[in-house]
Amino acid sequence: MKDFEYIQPETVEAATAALATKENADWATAKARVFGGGQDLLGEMKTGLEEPSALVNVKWIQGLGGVTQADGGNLKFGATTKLRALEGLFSSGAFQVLSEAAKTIGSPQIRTQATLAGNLCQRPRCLYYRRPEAKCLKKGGDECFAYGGYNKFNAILGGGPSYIVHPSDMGPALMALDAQIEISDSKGTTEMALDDFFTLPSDGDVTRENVLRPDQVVISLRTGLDTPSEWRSTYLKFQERDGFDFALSAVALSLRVQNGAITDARIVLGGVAPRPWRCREAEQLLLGSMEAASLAKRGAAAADAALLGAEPLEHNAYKVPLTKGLLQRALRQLTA
Amino acid sequence: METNREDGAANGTTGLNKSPFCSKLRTKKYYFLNGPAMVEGDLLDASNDCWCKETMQRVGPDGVVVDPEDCQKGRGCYNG
Amino acid sequence: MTDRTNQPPSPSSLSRRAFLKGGVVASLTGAAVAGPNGTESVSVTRESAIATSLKGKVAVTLEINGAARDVSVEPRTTLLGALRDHLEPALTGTKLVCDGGNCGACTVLIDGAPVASCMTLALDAVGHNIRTIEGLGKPDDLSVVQEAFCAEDGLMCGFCTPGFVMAITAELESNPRATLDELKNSCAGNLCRCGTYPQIFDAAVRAARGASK
Amino acid sequence: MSTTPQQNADELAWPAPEKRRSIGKDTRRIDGPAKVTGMARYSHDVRLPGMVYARFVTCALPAAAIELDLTAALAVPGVVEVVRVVGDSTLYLGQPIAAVTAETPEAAAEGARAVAVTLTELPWAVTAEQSLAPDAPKVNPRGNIGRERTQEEGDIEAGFAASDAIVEATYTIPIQHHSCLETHGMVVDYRGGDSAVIHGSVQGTFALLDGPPDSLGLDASMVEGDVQHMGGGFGSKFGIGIEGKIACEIAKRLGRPVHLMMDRETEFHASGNRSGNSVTIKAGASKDGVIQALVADSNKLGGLSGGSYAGLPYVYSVANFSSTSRSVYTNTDGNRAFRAPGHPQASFGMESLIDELAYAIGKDLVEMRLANLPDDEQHSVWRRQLRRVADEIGWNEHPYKSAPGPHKVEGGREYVEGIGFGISVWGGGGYPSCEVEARVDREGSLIVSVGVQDLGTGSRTLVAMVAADEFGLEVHQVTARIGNTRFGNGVMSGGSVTTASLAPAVKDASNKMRAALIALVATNTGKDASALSFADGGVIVGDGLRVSWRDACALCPAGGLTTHGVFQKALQSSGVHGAQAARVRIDLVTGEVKVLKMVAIHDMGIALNPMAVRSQIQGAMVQAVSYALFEERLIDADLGIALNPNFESYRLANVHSIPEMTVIIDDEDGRGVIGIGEPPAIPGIGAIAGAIQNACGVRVRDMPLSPTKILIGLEELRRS
Repeated sequence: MKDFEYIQPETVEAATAALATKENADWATAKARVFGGGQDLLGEMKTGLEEPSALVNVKWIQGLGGVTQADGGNLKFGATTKLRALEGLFSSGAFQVLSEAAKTIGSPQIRTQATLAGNLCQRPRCLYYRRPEAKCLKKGGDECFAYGGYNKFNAILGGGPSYIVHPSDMGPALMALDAQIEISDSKGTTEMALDDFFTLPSDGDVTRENVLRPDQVVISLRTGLDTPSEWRSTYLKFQERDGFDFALSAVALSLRVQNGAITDARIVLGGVAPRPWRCREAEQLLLGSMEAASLAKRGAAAADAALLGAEPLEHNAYKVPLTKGLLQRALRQLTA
Repeated sequence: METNREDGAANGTTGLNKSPFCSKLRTKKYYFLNGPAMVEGDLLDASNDCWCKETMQRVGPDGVVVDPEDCQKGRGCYNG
Repeated sequence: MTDRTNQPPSPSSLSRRAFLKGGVVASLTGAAVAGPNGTESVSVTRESAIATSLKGKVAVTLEINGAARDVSVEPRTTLLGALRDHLEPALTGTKLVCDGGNCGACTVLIDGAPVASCMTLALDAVGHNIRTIEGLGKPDDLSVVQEAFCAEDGLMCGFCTPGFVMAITAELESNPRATLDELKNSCAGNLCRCGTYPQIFDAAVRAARGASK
Repeated sequence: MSTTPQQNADELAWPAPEKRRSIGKDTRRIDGPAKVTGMARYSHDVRLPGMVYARFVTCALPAAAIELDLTAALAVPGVVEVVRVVGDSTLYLGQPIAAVTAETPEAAAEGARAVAVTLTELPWAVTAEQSLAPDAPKVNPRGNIGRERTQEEGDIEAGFAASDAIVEATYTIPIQHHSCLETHGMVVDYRGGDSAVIHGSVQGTFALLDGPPDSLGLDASMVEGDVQHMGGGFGSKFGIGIEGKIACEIAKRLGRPVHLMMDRETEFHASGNRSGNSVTIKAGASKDGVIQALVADSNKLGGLSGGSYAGLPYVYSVANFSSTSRSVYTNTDGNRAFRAPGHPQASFGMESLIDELAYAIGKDLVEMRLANLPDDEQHSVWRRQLRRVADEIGWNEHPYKSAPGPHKVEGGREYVEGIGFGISVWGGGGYPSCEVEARVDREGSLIVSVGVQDLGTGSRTLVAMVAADEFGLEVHQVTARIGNTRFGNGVMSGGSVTTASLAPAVKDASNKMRAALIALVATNTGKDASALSFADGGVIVGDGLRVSWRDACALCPAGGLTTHGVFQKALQSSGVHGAQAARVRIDLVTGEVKVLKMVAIHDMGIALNPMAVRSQIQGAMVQAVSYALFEERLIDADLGIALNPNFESYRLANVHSIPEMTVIIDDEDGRGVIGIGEPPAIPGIGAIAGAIQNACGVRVRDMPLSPTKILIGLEELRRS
């Protein structure tokens, strides 16, 4: 990789000040990159996909990591919270989905360094995107090579004109907890629903997967459930190589259970769409009694509804039955 | 410096080496030979992989695939 | 968008070759890089109250296996690169295999936790406690994990071995009563091509018994 | 002093089991401590004063005319030189086109990226279809098809007429990469002058003298090759390769030591592979399970090499068959030998076919196999082995013997288990190449030297074990020196021949030394040499008198004693049979295959170090699991670009992929030493493919056996 300037700010303000140049307002011209765990960015720099002239290292900024209590039993996670720290935090309850998702990411070595925000902001693993010689849509070219090519790992939902899938596991998990994301730049701090943070290729910058600008820094993630104590959640991920792979498909499922009945639900899919994919209609179908036969029937209906709009490509039709099966399995496990 | 290779034997001038194959032809089995390779079977095993000592590639200096059928007298890059 | 199902792939098909621009890939790379040449140290340190900036060659001290080691690195130098290629004498027990965090061969411990040193900048390791395979036992005084690998034949060509030993050492130091499943999880990111995994399991379990005594 | 005493012919036999000391017993690797502490020095680890690092730039297309602008690369700080290493055009995807040499690896990598490459695409073919098309570009000027051969026996028409069921199917198997963890390459220690030392990651020490002297312009006698440890070869490291040639040329030009080890991506592109294969088979069987006719047509996909294939029918006896195979050249790197070249490909097709025929006629999978293994001397070994693994894997209690298990998720069932089988054949045995020197000095040092390399198979340990046993010494009392061309000739590690070539020669040298020492003791004690023997590290003289090792050695001439050993045919033989069984669990929801258990039995003569033998066999099965479930080189056939030249998307099995393994060392026949490197790598993939179909009815005919394919197969079964 090319050498670069290594900037080590001590505060968020110093970081955003270092990033606040005119060229950094736009991805097309940005020369500096926020550097956290680096587990994705360094890989991109090694293959030449990214050649920043400066890295602004946010991982040692005090107060940017760690977990704190937020309103009504919700939790706030600093952007640089390590995935390793999340792995063992929750073994039940509303936040279980976070630990279960964290455990499935990369390897222990990667989870030691990888951060929560980095997981949300990582770039696609599409085989074409990762090849420097293929100037695809994601890299400012004018064709998605996966669409007519080897697309086993690509999107069945929300694709077009790019068919990448979002590689994040924490994204679906956090969205299943109605998370909010806090972002800073030199002008101040804003918060938005994580749901609004991610973009589809058709409704945002096709070269990006979210609304973050290169001069902005993710500060925190906050869960936004109404009465977390009434919720339970789980993350089910299927990977081709168990224990060390990205998702072929994943389901983050959270249920609010009151008086023996499901009164609210979140279904967010990973590995099947260019962003974590929320299934609002399917969620509604899950509401009702916890009686097994009825639940199984509703689970099947929800699975069908979740995948209703699926448009498989030549090599990824398997994702439809896989995702349906995972959703129903997650429901069985969470209601057992 | 005095070297052993100036001896004509290494160049095949004594005519003792009756191998029909180019001296640069290499295969895995070549390294197990107990003498000059006389027939294809002396050089080829199931791996069926040949390379050229000159190019250290699977094609010879002429761009043609290396193979005992081809790497014999008559090919432009043949070495005795 | 081109639908390939209507166009069987053939060498003459140019359907998806927008990026080749008529069959020519112009320079795959950027322009010439102007910069200081030679091996001069060109450390540029611009310090302020709130941010430090480092560029060019930077002299740092790494705490490796309990000893302070001075080494000159660039911001791009990975911890693996610093260990293998820049330290004098070099520490080459940590192996470079995939250069992408995909194999675990370069595992070292930073403050006791396993990291892929190929995916860690040397500068980020400054001020932290780094342990490499050379920091465990010596050939005539092996650590419990190293001894277990020898006893159970948990190695063949040996190139993945330091990474596995470090990953399992990290697990047993933080979790001395680790189960086989936990031990497997601890090295799920380590690859072995000779296929020594079954013996590594035996070694890990043997080491766990030794470690929990 | 060199001695060649007469030896007693009957001494050149392996001792009876009860008389073996370390051989035949689990023995730790003598280089284990060096490897687990990071002290073992591989070629990649060699660091020399003034050393420069070199790196290749590779071609991004399968064939292209090349223009290079080196200006930017030469301007990168630290870059020492940049040279073109190709002519006007390339012939395969990933072919090295330039080499960048720099003071640091970082500068070399940046310099390689800065080489401005203009590729003008030339016509190419990367698939068999492309290569065989009427208007295909000439990959090889002699034609795109090579080595077409047909083997025929019997009366095929009559065979089909006698068949009760006929199966027609095409089985394909993708290109697999060796994926050595230490990449190919070498460190050339040349600093000007007339000598050089080559540290190479090769599987034959003496290959380091085949090419480098020419490239360095040195006499071969002044070049030393060294390979103390190497990080895996698996058949891909016989020659020094383009990387070795270029490294030497750089060293010659610069007069400095050069470190050229391929980076991982170049390793994928240009260090060989296991050739792919596509075989279309039509075969018929009668109700008794006998295959009456088989017609097979196979394309070998070896890139620019010939492609490996063992041919059909594989192992099983078929009276009426016709089997054709041909090499189909493509613009990709040539295949190389890879652990049992051509055999896994043939085995996968054959075992799959047998399963499919068995189900077609409703026959037990084991009975079906036995029906095609005649009760003659050779085949009966397989019959015995097959029954043994069937017992061990639980076939007798298995519910789905002649029809596959269920494919539906119902009644709480989400998983189903199946069993599959495979059998193998291999040669092994020794070559008369090793020249071993044993040396004893007056201080009692015993040094056994031979230029052989240790790929991780344990050959270094074997040298010490065989020698130690000859004198009744402990293994640690022997110094084994290997991996250097200053020692006697070794043998390349390939074809499972290392042990059977090496051990007899070590035993011969040791035997001669033993006789020489006994002669000395006899002379000095006035006893008859024939009455003396070695035991527990000393010479038993009789009458309760024992001369210790040190005392015996002290009788040596001042310069010590040296003996030389060569191959001894009687100590080895060849021919390895084998059978394996696999039990898998299919997740009917995800299509996931978990291999739960594998059982292997192989007869490989005396297992000199059973621990290393088990590791070899288990390692081969791990590779089979990896190949069966994950491995596949991907090239976009339309764009001609490589899609997975890295360990993220070229998946190797990890700890979670590994089944419980049972290894049965079938050494009842006492046939001397044979070798076990390749045989256990053969039957696993066929057994796993069969177990999947046995579990749930899905027959995946194109490897790898991905969950994605199984899931689609399950969907199809549920619909039909």
